[in-house]
Amino acid sequence: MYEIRIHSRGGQGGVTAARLLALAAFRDGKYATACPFYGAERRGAPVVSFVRIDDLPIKVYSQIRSPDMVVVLDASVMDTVDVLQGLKPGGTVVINSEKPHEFPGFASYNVDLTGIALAENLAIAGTPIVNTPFLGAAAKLGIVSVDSAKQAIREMFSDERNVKVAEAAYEEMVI
Amino acid sequence: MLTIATGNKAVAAAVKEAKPAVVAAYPITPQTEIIEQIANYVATKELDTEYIPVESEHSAMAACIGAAAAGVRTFTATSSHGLLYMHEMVHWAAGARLPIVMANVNRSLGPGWNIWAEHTDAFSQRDTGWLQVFVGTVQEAYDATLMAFRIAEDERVVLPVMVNLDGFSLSHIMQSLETVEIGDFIPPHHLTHALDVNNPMGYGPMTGPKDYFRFRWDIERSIRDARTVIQETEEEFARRFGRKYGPTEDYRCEDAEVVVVSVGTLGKEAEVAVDVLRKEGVKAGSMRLRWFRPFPDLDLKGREVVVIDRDYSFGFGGVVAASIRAKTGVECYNVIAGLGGQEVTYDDIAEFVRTRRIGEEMWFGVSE
Amino acid sequence: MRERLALSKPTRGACGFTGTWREFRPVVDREKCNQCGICQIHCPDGVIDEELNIDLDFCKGCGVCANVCPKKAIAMVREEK
Amino acid sequence: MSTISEIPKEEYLKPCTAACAGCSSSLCLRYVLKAAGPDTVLVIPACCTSVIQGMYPNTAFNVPVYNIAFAAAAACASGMSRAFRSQGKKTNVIAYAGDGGTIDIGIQALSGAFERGTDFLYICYDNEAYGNTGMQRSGATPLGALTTTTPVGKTEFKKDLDAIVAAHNPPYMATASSAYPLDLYKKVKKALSIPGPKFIHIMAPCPPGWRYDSDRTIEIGKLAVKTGMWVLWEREYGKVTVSGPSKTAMKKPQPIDEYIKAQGRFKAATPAQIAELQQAVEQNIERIRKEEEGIC
Repeated sequence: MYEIRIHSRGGQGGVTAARLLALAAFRDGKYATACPFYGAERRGAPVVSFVRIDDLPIKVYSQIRSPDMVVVLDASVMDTVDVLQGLKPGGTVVINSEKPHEFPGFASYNVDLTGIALAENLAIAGTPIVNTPFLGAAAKLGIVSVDSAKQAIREMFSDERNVKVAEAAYEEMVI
Repeated sequence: MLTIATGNKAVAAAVKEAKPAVVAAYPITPQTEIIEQIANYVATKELDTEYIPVESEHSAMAACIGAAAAGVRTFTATSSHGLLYMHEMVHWAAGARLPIVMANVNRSLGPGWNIWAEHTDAFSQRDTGWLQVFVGTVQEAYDATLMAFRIAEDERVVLPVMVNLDGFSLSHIMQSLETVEIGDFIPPHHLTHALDVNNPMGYGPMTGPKDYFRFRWDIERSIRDARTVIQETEEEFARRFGRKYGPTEDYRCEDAEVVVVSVGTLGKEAEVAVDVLRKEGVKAGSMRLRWFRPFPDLDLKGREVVVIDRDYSFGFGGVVAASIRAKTGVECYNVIAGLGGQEVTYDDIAEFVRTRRIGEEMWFGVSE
Repeated sequence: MRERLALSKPTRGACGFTGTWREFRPVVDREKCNQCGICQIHCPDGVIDEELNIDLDFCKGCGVCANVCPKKAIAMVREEK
Repeated sequence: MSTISEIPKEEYLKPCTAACAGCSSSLCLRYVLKAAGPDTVLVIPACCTSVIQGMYPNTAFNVPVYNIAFAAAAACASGMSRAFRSQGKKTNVIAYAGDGGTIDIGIQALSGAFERGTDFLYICYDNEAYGNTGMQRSGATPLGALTTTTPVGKTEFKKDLDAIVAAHNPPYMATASSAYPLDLYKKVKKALSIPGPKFIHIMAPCPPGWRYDSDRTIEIGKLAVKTGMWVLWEREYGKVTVSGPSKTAMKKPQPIDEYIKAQGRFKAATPAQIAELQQAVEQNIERIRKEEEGIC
């Protein structure tokens, strides 16, 4: 079972990122669950959501304690949240950032999802959409296939720019 | 069709398939997504229903009662305080013998405010005359909602059915969902005592003790008959759609020496705990209680039983444990866990089994 | 078929012969009565018919008819019990 | 005003209800049902009418009656109306509730049903207390009145239900009185000819509760109108019209003393309270006059 924890801020679409990723994995023919940790979140507050992907049905409902991958959709949450908590040794960190971040013992990747969204003028109520471009990054890392990533985005959003930003993130992220 | 959906969306999708003529509901976290989705179906004309956005849960159930009395299929959804606010009408719906279907997204009760999963809300309605089923997966939320309409409306039952799913841990999780075309699985709605202006009668008037008693007995008789109807419905569902359900979901119970009994999503997590324990050589099994009313016959004789209650009856004990003791005479280790959305992992459940003390009660994370 | 719910049927005398409640009986003086029908309109229980006959099986003896009669043609006479 | 000849002869209350002798509510129901006809369902919350229909297995009411919990009449009627309309039925849905079930415990459901534009008629028969349970104070009980829970007389004014309902701007609302059954008949007829939520507030004197002899039920009701304690009017699509009996009364209302003295429930009312009631009557008349003239 591959377990992913997504850190974001309320209103940034972290929950939707989890749902998109689960849907894409599901379209790859795998079992997947996406599970937001809901509190009384408000816009701007740090939030987490979870994705589990497996070849067998998933019976675990509790929160992910030791993820294989951590996704940080807003680098500023790292100021207050230990995003590496429980991350498996050798695990993966993906950060929405223009610059690389070093985490000894972990594989770290960065991609400017915000910049990609802004280039397409893709924003809701002034907040750049980073979850659909994130799916491109997830595809680049082989978590889901490119085709399923695009299909998942199209199932949830009608605006084709969402696919375009995912493609852009796929191209931009260096692995 | 195979898709991925939250528990809430699955319930709404089942409602769309069952086509109630009236849906009256009031939003409450974490149920809101169900009625938002139904409102969307109505707006996009995917569902032809009279959607009544009422001003309270008391009115939601009252409106369903009025509509059901007029002879149509009705649905509502609620949670927690909403369920408690409609409590009077929950009794009334069963007493009036109206086959209303309601989804209840299980959530704790304030104060303090807490929006996460707990079963005390539903168990506090156990004496209302409603049938109550608890589900463990998104798929089951969908399937149970479909079956609820058929069971409720069966002439041998004619009682309302409450489909319970855990707040957030099931209502908001995304899992795979296979939707079906029900065809004639749910027969056309027909209520023999629907309002008829050509045959005027007084519905539920003042009734003396002798007759009142007789009508109460008829509720009990019907809810006993419901066992047969549930079984037939679940068998027919399996024949048509390939998914089999029963009064409990048993996992590796055949040769189990210790059985974990639980309700809702904890029951799925318990299956993982059983796998862990089996690897350690413990002959463990999991029994997830699906139907709570009518309460099923449980075969627990000669086994050690660990009951996890995500609820509590103050001054008494866990509701499920108390029910099992009363119905089976079997003692158990009663773990109170998961209240207010407390995290309970399969490792925790395995530990409950390893450290079991039959006859005792333990509040997980609170009492040692 | 089982009766699931208390369903009551419209019945004459559903609440018994309410005429027995009466302490005073309305007696119409046909000489004074001008057949205006005001008593019939205002009878709370509708026990006065078109011909202004009072159904004493059900008349509760409230006296409204006597009170509203513009001709004072109805007297309330004590029932002998 | 309607004339006697146009009132249907059909009676939908079989002899006899279990109402108290001289009960104005059963008189009102006679005319409500004459106006509504047989294609009607009554929705009845806990109130005197839950008892006066009779006990299972018999009922004196010859239309379907749906009994429902105290706070739930308007919501139940809401669901019922939508269900009937979805089946293509034009059946009149009439919630018939007392003042307690309307003004106090039922007001949330009433407000919701009116806000949603439910196609139904809500009738509040107002005997200014919880009559069914032996006269406890309600929000409709007037200042100075004795009830079993206001043993020295109520110290607050009656709640202005009509202003609350009017705030929902229903297409039709009216006040009526059991003392003017033909006026009531006409108003129910008109209400049922209009789609959407309609409201009729009937003053319904109660012999045991108001402590007067049962034969005076009509007389007391008329006194209320003649003194201006109760004003008969209609509000159709926002336009207020004072009804016939109140037109005369409003020109030169009788002092309220006669109305007050006729009832035992006011025997503890102080002269100051009676003066306050008189003042309130005058203000109310003035307000309705202005509303009718379109000034406010």
